[in-house]
Amino acid sequence: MPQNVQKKTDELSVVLCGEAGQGIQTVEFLLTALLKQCGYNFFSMKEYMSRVRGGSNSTEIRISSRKVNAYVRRIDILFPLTRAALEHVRDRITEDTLILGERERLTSGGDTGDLKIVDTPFTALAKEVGGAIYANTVAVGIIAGLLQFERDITDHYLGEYFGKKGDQVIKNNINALSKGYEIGERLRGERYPNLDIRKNPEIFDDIIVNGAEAIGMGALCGGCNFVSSYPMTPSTGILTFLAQQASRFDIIAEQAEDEIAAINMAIGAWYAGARGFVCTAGGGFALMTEGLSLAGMLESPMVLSVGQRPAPATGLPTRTEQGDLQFVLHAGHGEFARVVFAPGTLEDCFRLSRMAFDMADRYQIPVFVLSDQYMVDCYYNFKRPDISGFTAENHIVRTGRDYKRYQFTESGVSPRGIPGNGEGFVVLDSDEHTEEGHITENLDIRTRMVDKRLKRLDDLRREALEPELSGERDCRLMAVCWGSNANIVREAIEDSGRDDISLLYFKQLYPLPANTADYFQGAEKTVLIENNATSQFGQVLRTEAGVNIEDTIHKYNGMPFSVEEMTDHLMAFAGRED
Amino acid sequence: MPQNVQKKTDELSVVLCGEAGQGIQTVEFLLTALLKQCGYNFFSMKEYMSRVRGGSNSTEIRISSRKVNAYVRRIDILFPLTRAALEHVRDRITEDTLILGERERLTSGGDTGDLKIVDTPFTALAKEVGGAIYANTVAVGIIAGLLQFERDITDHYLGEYFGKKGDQVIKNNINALSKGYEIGERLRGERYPNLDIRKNPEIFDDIIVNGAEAIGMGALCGGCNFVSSYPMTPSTGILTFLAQQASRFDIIAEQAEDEIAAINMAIGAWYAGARGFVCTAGGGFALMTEGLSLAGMLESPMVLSVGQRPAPATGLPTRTEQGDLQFVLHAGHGEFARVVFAPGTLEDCFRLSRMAFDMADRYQIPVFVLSDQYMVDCYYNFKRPDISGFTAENHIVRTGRDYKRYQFTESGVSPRGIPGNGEGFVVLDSDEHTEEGHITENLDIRTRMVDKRLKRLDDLRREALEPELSGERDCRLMAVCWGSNANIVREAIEDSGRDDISLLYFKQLYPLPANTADYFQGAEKTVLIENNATSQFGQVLRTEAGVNIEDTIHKYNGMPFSVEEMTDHLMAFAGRED
Amino acid sequence: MDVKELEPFPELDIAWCPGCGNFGIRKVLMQALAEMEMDLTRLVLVSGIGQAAKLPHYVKANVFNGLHGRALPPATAIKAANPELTVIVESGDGDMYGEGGNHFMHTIRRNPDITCFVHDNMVYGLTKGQASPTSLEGFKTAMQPSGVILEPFNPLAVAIALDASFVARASISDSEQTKEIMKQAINHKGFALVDIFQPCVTFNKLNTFQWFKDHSYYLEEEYNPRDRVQAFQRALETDKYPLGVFYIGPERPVFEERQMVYTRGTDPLYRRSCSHEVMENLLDAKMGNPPEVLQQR
Amino acid sequence: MDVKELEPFPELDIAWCPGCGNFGIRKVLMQALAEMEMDLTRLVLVSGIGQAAKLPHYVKANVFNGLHGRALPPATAIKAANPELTVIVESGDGDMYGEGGNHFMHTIRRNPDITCFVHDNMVYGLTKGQASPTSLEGFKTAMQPSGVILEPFNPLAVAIALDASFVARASISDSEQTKEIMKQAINHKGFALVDIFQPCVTFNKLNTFQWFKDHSYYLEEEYNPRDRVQAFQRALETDKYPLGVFYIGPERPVFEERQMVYTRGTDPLYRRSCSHEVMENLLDAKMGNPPEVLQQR
Ligand SMILES: Cc1ncc(C[n+]2csc(CCOP(=O)(O)OP(=O)(O)O)c2C)c(N)n1
Ligand SMILES: Cc1ncc(C[n+]2csc(CCOP(=O)(O)OP(=O)(O)O)c2C)c(N)n1
Ligand code: SF4
Ligand code: SF4
Ligand SMILES: [Mg+2]
Ligand SMILES: [Mg+2]
Repeated sequence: MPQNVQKKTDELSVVLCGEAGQGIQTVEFLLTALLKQCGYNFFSMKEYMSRVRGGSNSTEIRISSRKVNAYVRRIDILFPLTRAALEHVRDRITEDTLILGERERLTSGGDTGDLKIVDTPFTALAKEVGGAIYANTVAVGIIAGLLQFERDITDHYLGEYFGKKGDQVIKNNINALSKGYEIGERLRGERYPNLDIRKNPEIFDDIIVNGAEAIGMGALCGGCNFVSSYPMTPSTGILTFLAQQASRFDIIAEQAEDEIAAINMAIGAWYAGARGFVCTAGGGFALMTEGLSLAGMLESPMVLSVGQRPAPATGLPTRTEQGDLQFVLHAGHGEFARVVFAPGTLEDCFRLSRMAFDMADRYQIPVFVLSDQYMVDCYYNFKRPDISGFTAENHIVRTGRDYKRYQFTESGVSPRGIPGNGEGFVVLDSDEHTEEGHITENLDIRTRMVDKRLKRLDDLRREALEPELSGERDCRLMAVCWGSNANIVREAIEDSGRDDISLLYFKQLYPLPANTADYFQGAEKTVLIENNATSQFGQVLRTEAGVNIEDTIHKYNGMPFSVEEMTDHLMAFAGRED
Repeated sequence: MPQNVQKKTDELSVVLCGEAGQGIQTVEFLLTALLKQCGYNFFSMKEYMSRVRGGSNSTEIRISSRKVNAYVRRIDILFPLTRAALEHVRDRITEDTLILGERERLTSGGDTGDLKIVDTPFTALAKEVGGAIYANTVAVGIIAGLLQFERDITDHYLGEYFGKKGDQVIKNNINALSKGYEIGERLRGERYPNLDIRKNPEIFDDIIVNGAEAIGMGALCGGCNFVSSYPMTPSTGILTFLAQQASRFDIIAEQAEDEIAAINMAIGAWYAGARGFVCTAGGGFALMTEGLSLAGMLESPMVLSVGQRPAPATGLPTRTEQGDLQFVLHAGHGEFARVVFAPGTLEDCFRLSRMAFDMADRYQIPVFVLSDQYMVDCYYNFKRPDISGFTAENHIVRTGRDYKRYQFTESGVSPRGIPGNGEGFVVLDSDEHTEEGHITENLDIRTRMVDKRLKRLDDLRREALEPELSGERDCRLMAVCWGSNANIVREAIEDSGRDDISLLYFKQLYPLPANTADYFQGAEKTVLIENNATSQFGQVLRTEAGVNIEDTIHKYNGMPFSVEEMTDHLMAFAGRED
Repeated sequence: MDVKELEPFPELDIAWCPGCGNFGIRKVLMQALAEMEMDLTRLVLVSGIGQAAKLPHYVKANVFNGLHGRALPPATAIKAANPELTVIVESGDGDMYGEGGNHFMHTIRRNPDITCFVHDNMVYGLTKGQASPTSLEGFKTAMQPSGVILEPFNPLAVAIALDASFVARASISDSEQTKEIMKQAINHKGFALVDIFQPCVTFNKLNTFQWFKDHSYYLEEEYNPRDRVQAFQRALETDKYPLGVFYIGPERPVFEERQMVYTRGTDPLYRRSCSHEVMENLLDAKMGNPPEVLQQR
Repeated sequence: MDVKELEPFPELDIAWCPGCGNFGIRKVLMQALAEMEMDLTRLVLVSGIGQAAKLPHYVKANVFNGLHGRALPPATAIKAANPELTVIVESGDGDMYGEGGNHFMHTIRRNPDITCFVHDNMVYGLTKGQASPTSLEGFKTAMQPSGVILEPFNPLAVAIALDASFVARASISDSEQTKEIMKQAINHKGFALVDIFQPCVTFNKLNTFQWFKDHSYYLEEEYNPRDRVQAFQRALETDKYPLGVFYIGPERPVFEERQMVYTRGTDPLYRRSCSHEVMENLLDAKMGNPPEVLQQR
């Protein structure tokens, strides 16, 4: 506990837990918006059941001086909305957890045992100011009081937020917030005398988006103007985000009848000069593998966002996992080039999604943005991207009379024309084809076309993004991870307090840059961390980089790693400090 | 040439080449049947275009003293039916090739250059005996004469074969055969004085089936009683073979509306106690990957026969390749166990297909029989399998009142009940589920279920079929191959005359037995041979067995390796004999 | 049989929203099964994925809860592999007419003796409220912010166009009649489709309980469900949607009956095994003797 | 325009069997396009896989020859991405109604302004003679040795049930009329389906040229294609199959017209790019200021 107390002074982990539909989201929205307004760094993640009402879902909101963008198991302040909620997070509750709830409601199913609940009559207080509906605002008020939010900011915000609902509602909300605020201030005095979470004026220019939005915005910046997909958790958010942009951006968003239609539509869109996109989960992607192979054969650009969730089959629809990497890498019959990105930060979600369109277009290949439920649902404040330099340049040519879609070139990539833009004809064929794009059975052309389609892997390797190294190559322990584990492992290493543990975060998983093995030269020990059971990236490292990592850390129960368990794992592998 | 002459005395490579629909198949049927009747070993392979009429297709029939079951490039006797046919195989024609054709027809498009055609008036001769329709029989007669088939056997056979068509037809055929026979005898004297192909009385008990039939028969022997698939070259033959057995065997054969329906039907069939089967090509399999993942989650047995053809997408529909291995290995979202067989002989097609059903049922996993166009279309005489010992034992239990489909067990495999067979209920769920099969979000159960599904890989590894080694482990060169290359590489090594080259033929590609690496200890050099561009099995050896083969031989123009080119490759790798 | 016997567990945790129309469908289905004295060990409930598709978990029966959109292929195969089983499919409008549309059409053509209940809430419930094929034009959702622009899918008209064996529509706002239609569908020999109006109280604020009540009525008593063209005409009515049995096709053999295997006896497949004799005969035929070689290769 | 201008190469190697009905369809299509003075550089022929689906390779045009069964999704997207293009789909009965059945239904619902010609030979030609969805009951093949047991798929009835914009049937045994129907279909605004009887001389010995002649006739001159129920009724006739335009649906906007993007101008997508201003506005909205945070997250 001692260490915990220390930490706690400059950060707080607040968890809201209740049934689906109970209003957790309202608290979360208000609270995070106010945190931003008041200048606090925060991070939020969700874990939820596959049901629309009932069950037990929780949202974690971390408030901190330094930026911490990862899931912690620790709960400093818990708002359990139901008895079941309490059970749901019971094994995360420690002596230090402050449980704020309505005792009566929480003990209805029997005594809560050794859990000390600070009875907080949200509903009663809310009723005092105008009705039970204001209970959420009371809860927000508690954190506001605890952190001593400037009241003019909070009240102004509430005014704007509830503006349309009229003055009375605004007033009631402000009063509700005051009720909570008082409690918060009292708690601060009693429980958190040393609490000192620094504000950061820089964050006023930050944006707040979750992974789904970051991917969607990256896509838009990459020139995406056609998305066809079929809803599937955890990627529905990307799809609906883009659908909602259609009123402002020049984008067509179509809900397809199935995933097969989705990818075939998107390929058609690229053919006609648009920039097509599909977003789906592993199971939906399974239905796209024939279409993926088609993109390979047609040398059609394609961008696919695959959000992983625990599988096989329907699995745990709303949970997280990194179990589809090998599938994504090898999906589709036959041999053709592809690129797999796996962003591990929201910044990278944005950046790599944008890049994906450029890569896809330049190399005329499918490019994946591989994420997972944890990644798309989490959000935090981060620097507003500077988009001034971006141009989503179309790599298409005006066709001449003798245009050949599959003209042999040194790089393997032929100038891409589109129908109706020039005097030529653009002929695409899923059969093996001639340079003109017409069906052929000529065996020599076959060989040359295979080589043509694979040749671009050389350039792709050269252009491959290097893994991000934090710390020294010469280290006691190299912690290797990809995608959404990046921030978790980063913080775990920081928490370990050891500077002989380094982080190697892969954001491009295929192809790997030629010098990949070099990163592994100096480490005494190396450990590979994956949210799956079979070390899927380990296989990639072995076949692509000749790197063989024996030590692995796995988790595959549907939850992300927590920073704490990651720290424990790493300490165990690193052994005693020399 | 000297070496060739030597060889030729105990074997002949006869090639028929013409348009689709021109009657090559009739010659082929009659000739191979007569070869069998007369006691000659033979091998036949086809290469054909994706068209129903026209184009140029060829069939190679090898007749030999020793068993040679592989494609050779060499053509001893060529029957070109059209001018285009001549062009089609032109680069396989050498000085030693005897070209038998109707000169007028073959020179119609211009001079044939330096090709010496022995003018053989099939049509004229046929007309002499009763009509142009008998030209095919004249052609058969030539080989019959060359090999001095016993006339009572040929005539008896023709009598039976054309029995239903009446005596006149029989007589005309016999006469047509005689016309050819005379030519054949004359040619023997002139061109093949030393020809000495030994008959083998043992082959009278052999059977003649192609790869498709061998797989189908193996499936039937394995208890397959339900097949649902969608036609796709090169697997249509397996499907139609099984459909045609429905009048005799207790099997339901259904042409599904698409491949998705096919696999989901087959899974349903297993659930209800049948033994389901799907057969498709790489592209059709692409549509089955979601269903495959379902089988993984349900722990449903499933047998899939995937016939490879050049891809991506439609590719070269009627050609051959080994380009879908990595796809088959990693297809389906999420992590679950599977087995991949890749038979390289007809005997193994039969044997492994039968085993596949047993493995699938015992381990409740999907099992693949991975073949290719070359494998399913080739045929030769081989020992009639002894089926007396086979029982297609159903590994199902009668359910009790408290039956749990997913009961935790040590091996990971739970007793499999089916509905309507006992007092219990059989509950299957594509979501993560409890032991009872009901949907759950319990994270601990999730972890245990993942472990349960993967645990069986231990047993599967223990039971894995070892690769077949021909020659010594301690050798100059270990030639490693899988699937349909087995017989080609085997013969190439024999032809090389070198006993320091060994063959390692993998027929199970995943999982690999634990001792796999041992096979590679003694070789000075190792070369991996695959009909693809990216060494797909090489990746398996690296990740599964830690074996890293640098030297590789590839072909991916749609044709199988020929024995000759393989011999050249191997000699180049083996270097000079010490 | 007491309806209680159909409860799968003592303390069942049903994941549907309070007030969801699916509760009614479950109740009515259980009543229908109880009244029919269904042998539960021979009952198989098959479903895909969606809110509707969760139903099988909430009834005591054998369950095959497969993939989204893919309930019909396994259902067909289960019935074919063992015709002794009663096979009922529980599906949603997205599951059956969207992702599963191709199987919907071709299963009707196949005509297996199974029953298909489609919980039609005109929305994707489980994935939180996107349009479904049956969503009405203009229906607004997060995914369709300017409203649905596709023509709503008319499942009855399509089923009638495919000459489905039994085509009905029910509305869970009337349990009694829905139960009767369900029983009739289960008893019907051949493929039976019942599209059931089911309010989604959370994501469909347009097609509510009241809306369904207001926008439906029963086909008249004298209505003749044997007239295909008339059935089609009635299926086109959308001012108010008719309820009841629209169409009963001409009697024809069902899929499983037409399988050769059942001409040789009624045993389900699991009680049969590959006969060595037949196999040896097949091997005989593969020895290159005339005339099999021609026929078989 | 001279038909010859539609020849793609001097020496074209057409892979169809001599006598195949596809030759006629190709010829008639080329004539129709020539008579319409089609701008070929803006013409896109889209197809899946099959004998019919090879047609695009034999005409001078832009070609998207995709996957078996998947012609309609790319066709829809091509038209949506660039409404200046004329999009014609060439497909087979297996390609369109079998593997592609789900897209067939939902594309009709979407109603893009594309034309869909289905070469209906009632068999799988390219894969050498298995039954197709439109094969008649009892039709024997290697795969269906005891004959087809499924109800034949009735594409017209289904299209009418889905309220398709334009539904017709032609038979290549009559080139002249087929050409006129094709032209009408191409000119029609909205999704136009023409099912074209096409003899497969190699694998369908039942439905031959003569058979199609004997088993078809034209809808009377006074036939009114605006009556949906009557169109349905006529689509059910199978003693002799009516030919002609069965149904023209009520006028309604096409898919691409209804896209927001084209309310802001008619430029195809490739002539637009992501506006920095709009993007900056979106970023502004993501700064946690009220009230966007609520709407957007
Ligand atoms: C291949 C695939 N795509 C998408 C999904 C996600 N998904 C699950 S249910 C569903 C739609 C449910 O709608 P409906 O069938 O109408 O059922 P309801 O929930 O409304 O009862 C979707 C899109 C999935 N599980 N699998
Ligand atoms: C996914 C997939 N499944 C199967 C095939 C094999 N295949 C190609 S064309 C075809 C059927 C062709 O029938 P149809 O559409 O009627 O065209 P036709 O050849 O008769 O003109 C099939 C089954 C394929 N190419 N892809
Ligand atoms: S979301 Fe709709 S359909 Fe799903 S349980 Fe809730 S009310 Fe029922
Ligand atoms: S097989 Fe039939 S459809 Fe195909 S080209 Fe030949 S005749 Fe035409
Ligand atoms: Mg629904
Ligand atoms: Mg056809």
